[in-house]
Amino acid sequence: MSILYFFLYLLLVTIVGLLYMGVARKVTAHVQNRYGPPIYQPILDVLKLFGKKDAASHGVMHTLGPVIAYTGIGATLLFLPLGNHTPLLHFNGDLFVVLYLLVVGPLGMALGAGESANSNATIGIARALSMMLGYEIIFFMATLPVFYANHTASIYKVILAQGTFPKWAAIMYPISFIAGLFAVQGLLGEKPFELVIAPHEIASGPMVEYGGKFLGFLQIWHAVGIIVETGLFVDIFFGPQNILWFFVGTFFVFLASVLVNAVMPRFRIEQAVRFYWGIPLLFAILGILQVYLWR
Amino acid sequence: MTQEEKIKKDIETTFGELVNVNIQREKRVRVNAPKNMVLPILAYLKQRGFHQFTLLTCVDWINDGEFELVYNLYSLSYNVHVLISTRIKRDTETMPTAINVYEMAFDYEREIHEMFGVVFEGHPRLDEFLLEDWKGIPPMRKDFDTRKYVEEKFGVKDLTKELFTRKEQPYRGPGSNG
Amino acid sequence: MKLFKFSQSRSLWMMHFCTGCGAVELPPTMTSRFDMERFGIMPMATPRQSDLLLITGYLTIKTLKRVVRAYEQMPTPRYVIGFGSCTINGGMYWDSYNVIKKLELYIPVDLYINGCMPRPEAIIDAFLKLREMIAKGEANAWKKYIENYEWYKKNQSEVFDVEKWSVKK
Amino acid sequence: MVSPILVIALSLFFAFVIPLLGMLSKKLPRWVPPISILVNLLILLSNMDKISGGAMLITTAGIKPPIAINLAIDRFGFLFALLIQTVGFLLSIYYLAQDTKDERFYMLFLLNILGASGIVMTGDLFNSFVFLEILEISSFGLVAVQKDKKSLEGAFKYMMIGAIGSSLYLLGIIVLYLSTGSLNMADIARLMPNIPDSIKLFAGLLFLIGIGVEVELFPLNAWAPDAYEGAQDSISTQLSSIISKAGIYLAARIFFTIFNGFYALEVVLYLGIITFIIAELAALMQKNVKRMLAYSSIGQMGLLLFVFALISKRADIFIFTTIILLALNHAFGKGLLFLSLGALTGGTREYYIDSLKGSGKSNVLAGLLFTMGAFTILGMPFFFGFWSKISALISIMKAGYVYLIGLVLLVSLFEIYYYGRVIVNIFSGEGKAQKTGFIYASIMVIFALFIIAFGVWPHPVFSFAHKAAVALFERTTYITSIMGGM
Amino acid sequence: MTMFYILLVFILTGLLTLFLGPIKVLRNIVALLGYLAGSALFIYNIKPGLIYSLNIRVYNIHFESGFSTVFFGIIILAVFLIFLLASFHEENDGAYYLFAFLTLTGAIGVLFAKDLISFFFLFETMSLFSFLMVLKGKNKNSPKSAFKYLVWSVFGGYAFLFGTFLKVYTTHSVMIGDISFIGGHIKLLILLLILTPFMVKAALMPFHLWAPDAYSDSKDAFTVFFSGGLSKIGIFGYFIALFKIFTEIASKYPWFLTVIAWLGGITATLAGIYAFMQDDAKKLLAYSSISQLGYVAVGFGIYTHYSVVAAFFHALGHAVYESLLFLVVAGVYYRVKTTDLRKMGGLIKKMPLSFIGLLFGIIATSGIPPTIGFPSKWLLYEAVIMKGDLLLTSLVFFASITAFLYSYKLVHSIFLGKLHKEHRDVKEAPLGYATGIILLLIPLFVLGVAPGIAVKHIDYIIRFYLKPELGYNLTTMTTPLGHVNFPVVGIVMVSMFVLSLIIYFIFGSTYKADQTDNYTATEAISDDFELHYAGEFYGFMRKAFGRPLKWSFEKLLNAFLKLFAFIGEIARGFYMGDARVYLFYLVLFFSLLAYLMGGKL
Repeated sequence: MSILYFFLYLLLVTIVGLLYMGVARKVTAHVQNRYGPPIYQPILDVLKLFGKKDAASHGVMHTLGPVIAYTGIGATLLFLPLGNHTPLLHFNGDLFVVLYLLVVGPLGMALGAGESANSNATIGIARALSMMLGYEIIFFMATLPVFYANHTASIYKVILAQGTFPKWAAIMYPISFIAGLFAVQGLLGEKPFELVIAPHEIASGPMVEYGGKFLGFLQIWHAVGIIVETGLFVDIFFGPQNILWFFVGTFFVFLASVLVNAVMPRFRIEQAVRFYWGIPLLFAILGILQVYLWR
Repeated sequence: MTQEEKIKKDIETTFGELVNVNIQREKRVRVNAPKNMVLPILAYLKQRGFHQFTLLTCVDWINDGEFELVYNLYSLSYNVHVLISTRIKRDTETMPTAINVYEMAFDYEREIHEMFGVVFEGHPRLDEFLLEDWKGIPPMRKDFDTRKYVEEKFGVKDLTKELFTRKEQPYRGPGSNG
Repeated sequence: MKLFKFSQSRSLWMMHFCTGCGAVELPPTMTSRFDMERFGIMPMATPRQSDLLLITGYLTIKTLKRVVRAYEQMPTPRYVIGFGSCTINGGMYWDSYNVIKKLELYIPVDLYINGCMPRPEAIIDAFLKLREMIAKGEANAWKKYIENYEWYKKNQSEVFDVEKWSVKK
Repeated sequence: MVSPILVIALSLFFAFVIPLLGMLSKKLPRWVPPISILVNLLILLSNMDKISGGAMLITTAGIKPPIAINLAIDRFGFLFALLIQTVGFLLSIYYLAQDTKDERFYMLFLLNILGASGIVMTGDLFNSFVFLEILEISSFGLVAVQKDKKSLEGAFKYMMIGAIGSSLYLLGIIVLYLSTGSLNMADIARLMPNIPDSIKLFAGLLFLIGIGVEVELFPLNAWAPDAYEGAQDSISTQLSSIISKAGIYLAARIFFTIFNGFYALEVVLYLGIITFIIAELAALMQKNVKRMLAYSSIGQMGLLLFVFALISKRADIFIFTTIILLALNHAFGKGLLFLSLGALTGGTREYYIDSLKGSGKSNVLAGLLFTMGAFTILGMPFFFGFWSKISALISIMKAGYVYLIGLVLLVSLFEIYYYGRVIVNIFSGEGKAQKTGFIYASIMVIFALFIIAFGVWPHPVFSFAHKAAVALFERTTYITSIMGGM
Repeated sequence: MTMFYILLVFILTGLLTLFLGPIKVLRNIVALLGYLAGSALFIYNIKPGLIYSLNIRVYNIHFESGFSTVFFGIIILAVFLIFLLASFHEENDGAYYLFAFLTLTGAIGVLFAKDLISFFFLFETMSLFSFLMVLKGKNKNSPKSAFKYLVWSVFGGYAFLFGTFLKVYTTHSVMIGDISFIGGHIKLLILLLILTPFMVKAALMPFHLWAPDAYSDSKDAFTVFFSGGLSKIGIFGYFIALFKIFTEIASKYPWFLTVIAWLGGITATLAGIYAFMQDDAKKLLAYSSISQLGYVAVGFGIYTHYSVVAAFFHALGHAVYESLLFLVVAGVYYRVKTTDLRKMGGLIKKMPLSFIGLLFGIIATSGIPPTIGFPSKWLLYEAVIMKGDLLLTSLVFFASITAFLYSYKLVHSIFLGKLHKEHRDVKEAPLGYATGIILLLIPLFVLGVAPGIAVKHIDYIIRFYLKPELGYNLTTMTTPLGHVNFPVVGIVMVSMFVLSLIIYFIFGSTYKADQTDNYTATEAISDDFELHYAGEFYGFMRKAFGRPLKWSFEKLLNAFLKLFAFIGEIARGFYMGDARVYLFYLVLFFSLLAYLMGGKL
């Protein structure tokens, strides 16, 4: 029974993720004063991609790249409590397990793209990994005070600790919350930090050699990734009590980053990394000091 | 004494009767010079104030068996164009390169070499310029018959008849009139 | 699979490879005034990811080599739309020595839009027509390429060195 | 049971026979030194068991000790004599391999060995001065044998300072003779308490400088680098192994047996450390490997003197044994280094560090031996130097100067730096290939064997050195056995 | 008694291999047999708590084996086996194995030693013979890096000796015993001095200058043992110094521990940054090894039960995956004769097993769950957060991100990307390397899923010194902060992988595209077209870091050396000049002494 439940759960999250992407394209279109595709357009795209006949593959690792990417993000999903609803009942998500599993996805995709022997792909990956030096640190330093204040490293306990409205971590630790917002923008790879895909510069970066069903895999990987990354942020800073509030929270956070994405141009890679070591780092450190003084 | 006359007088004084100079119209002076006098004139005009090397063109006089090379110069301060033209034998004669006087001449000379086959001595790169793996004779020459070339290259029969008869074309989907 | 047929027609990813003077017509079709994205048509960066190849205007031999290579790198099913008269019969370059005259000699074309650079409305109309053809299953020019591959290669070899430029299958 | 006096007599006889033989044929003189030293060795070994007790007295011409010149060999003296003879014998065999040497060289060499062994065995103060003179003059000659600019300059400097040093030494003897009326060491030692302090101090001072020159104490060792550098490789081996060891014996004999712990030794304490530091620092940036080895040997002597002077703080048998161990290690280690350097440069005299580049690759044995010599000086495990360094540090700790251990270790870090630089240079790049003769190589291997063998199993040397230290320590038994015996 | 026999066996095998030098096969067999004999003796006879003292009449040596001896002994012997297997493929002469076995004797001996002098003796033997191993290194500047290694390790050795004598002077006992009862700050000086050689050996930041050169210039097989095995002695030394010698350091000098923790953090970060800037595989791995050892120093610096268990487990993990990475690079060097990342590429098609080895090696280095790297990293973070030092946690996290950067650069430049023409006919790494890779992969996964095996043993080691607080059983770890069940993580990942494989096989087909069938803006590329993006892989990060990247400890050390050279010049000045000057010295000295003595005349 749990296998079917496990499979349906994954399907639900993928579909919601694709809908989020559809909404994102719709919102960006309206920002640019045009109608934009229907919300279910990404679902159609994914179906079309899976319908494609022969996709080029440059070797075993190339084919396994998207598969491992989806494995990584799927595994992270299962360790991430959505609101109070924890997928694997007897083991609640631990921050470090989630953080390290979060990396398995990009690493798998990076290995696959590397195998494609296309320098565009490798430059894209080099940028993705260097970007991690920027946003991953800020995200970790932003979430650290919340865990430290609640004396736990498990996300589930953090959610329970933020019961009613005034006790949300976003309200109690506003500075870390702002730093976290900066980090989420980088985590999702939205416009100012969209260096990894960067279609104009490096022809959609790592995905340059992926066509057909590989691209389909990467689309659903990106969809689930949106839910997981924003979900992690929402779990820590808003502590949604039930799954509905969880999806509402993730929607609004994602919407915020999409709006920023619609209007912002793209940073150069060293500007992006240096940006993260500027104001966001300052906010993150202030957040940590606040925890020390306040507790 | 307009600018054009001043320039006409200056050229005549410095180069004497080897060169004949006439003012075609306002702001345009034309100089016809033999092949070996072209570079000195260019150098003289450059320090005279003609900083812009606008254009180098070539005209194929197939009947006289000659190419005519026209160097167009322009001076911003005097707002006057000077055209220096010279004639060289079609296939036998070569032309010294003007790169060391006007750097700009580099690409023009390459293009003319590719399109007309004029060889410029001292030019470092007279290899393939615009046409990739071009096999035929330089295409801009008069003795190059484009229509025949198109026919055997692109496998399309005589086009004039087909193009200039107006007839209603019902749309029957792709490839119907192949 | 009807659902796949429907999704293929509804989501067409266009290979933004501007080959001629028609390319300037695409920005208006993409942006707010005509917005082709509402039909699910999105510009993509690489041939691997796209299904639709637009030949916008005249094709010199140089560009033809790249177009054939891009076409062969696209996964099937793939569609080609030829913009303007230059792709039909060479248009105003009918006697030029380096512009090809008939596009379908070299790559199979699904749809032509005539007009010496059709306006965005014509382009949107062409896209909708292509959508119907796909939905009806008629748009299978790509099958022709695979079936009489040698014929196309012979034509191409007349114009350029096929050995160097075509993708080794 | 042949009496050791023959050692002196025979070598003297052979020394003067050489010029005669020289006239007969060029080849013969080369054979004389090895034979005579071999004979000395046999004589010494035959008296081995007799010396087990206290001092062994040999009188000459039958008269009572205080008047006659006599030889007094105790276990301490015997050890040094053995050291000098063995090194001398090895070097003499080395000279066999050398061809063009005129007979005067062999005579000087034999005289040098004679002087050294004489100092070590004599019981009489004035006699020790005579042997010191023989030693110094013959070593001036030996240094100058090379006859090029560097060696002459070195010999000249050595002679100038040496002469003054020995004259001050003679003054010291005269003062002692005036105050005690006798020249015999044991007798003076016996009468020492009733000499007034100021005279004892003045005599001690004179002796300090006299021997200081010989033992390369700080301000007095200025001659040493030029002498070592100028001399031929085998001569510098002789300088570092034999001559300075004889100096150490003399200092020990005078300051312990006669002066019974001379409180001015404290000055030597600080001078020893200064010598060590200055010499090591000087060697740090030295480009000429031979001169670098010279500085390092002065530095080792400085350390030896420092440990030597520790006795004034705390007279402990262990410190005595350390002195002997350090002396042995320095003799064999430094000897091996100089010889292997000679082999590496293959007789050509440019010792510049770059000219040695890659010579270790082409002449693997010499390179290996040079590294072994360097490691034993540095005190690496599995080498004899390790035990001598550890015991030196233990004795410094026993004397209470714990923080000085840090300083010593820091300075010996410089040692590793410049030795390492040379070893690296030897083993990197492609060098010229020179072959070393079989005899030359075998001598070096014997030196190396001593280091490795006693590095792995140091017990025999320790026990032998301990017995010698005991002999040096019991001053009274020395006096009674010489005075009372007769 | 068997402890001495083990050392003897190793020395004998070393000597035997020296004499059997020319006959390659025989020598290898003897080396293997000697090793097996020694390690068999070690595994069966060495129980914690054996005491043995040997009197060599000059000095009596005391041996004692504790839990830590067994723990580190097994690691070092295992890594030595991997080294031995790999070294059979390299052409090296008899002396090579003599030095190798003597280094091993030194390393194992150090684990037994109870008294400080024999500890120093064996420690120096290890440094000396590893110096000789590096001296016989593979390229022309290996003597220079060997010399740098010798100077640094002897500097450590002499500091240890000075510390020993201070200890003997104050506590009158030469045994490795507690010194926290001594009054005054001398005990801190003793601790610092005794700790120096281990900081040098474990390449903590200011003392790490020798490591990159020594690791990259020594023979590839030996680097496996050098970085995998010998650095564990440094960690064993941390344990000795911070627990056995100075037990109450947490109460007496807590600031000293935070300094070590922060030093470890800085080492991890800076070494990580230098690592991903390198263009040579072995230099990159050398810096990565230093960075991993930095984590261990952080673990010891925090000094709680959790953090020390994490440190020990990380040391074990480091031995496994670091030697795996060096082994794979050695295998690649054996086939491709270069370690320059720019010249390699696309080897996955030719050396699949090495690729799998390197892939799981880098997954472990970056600490991704199912492998051995994750438990220690997880526990270390928990411990540092529990200590409340949030800035240090973020610094360590930053360092672990640099791990992703340099490990991807390594796997990409060697195995992924475009295959060079000259590497067309490269075959898989030979048997010695392949068996080593497989042997190392086993613990990498087993301990990754069930860390309890090793944690139980580590707990015994430090149970005596720190109150055990970490809740653990075979497959899970719980701390007050969080709980992790490692097999569950593994199972979830595998099941997800199977699921996505199923999705993969349901849909459309794929075809094998040739290397030149690549999107290069539709330009036709021929086979020898240089498409491998490997040189200056993170070049733009240089601009991001900007100027601070220029500062390096190297410049600091060179300035320091110039100072000594200057002093040297002055000292040499004294010996210049001719005889007259020397006479003047003599007279001056004489009058000075006379004046000094005059007072007492």
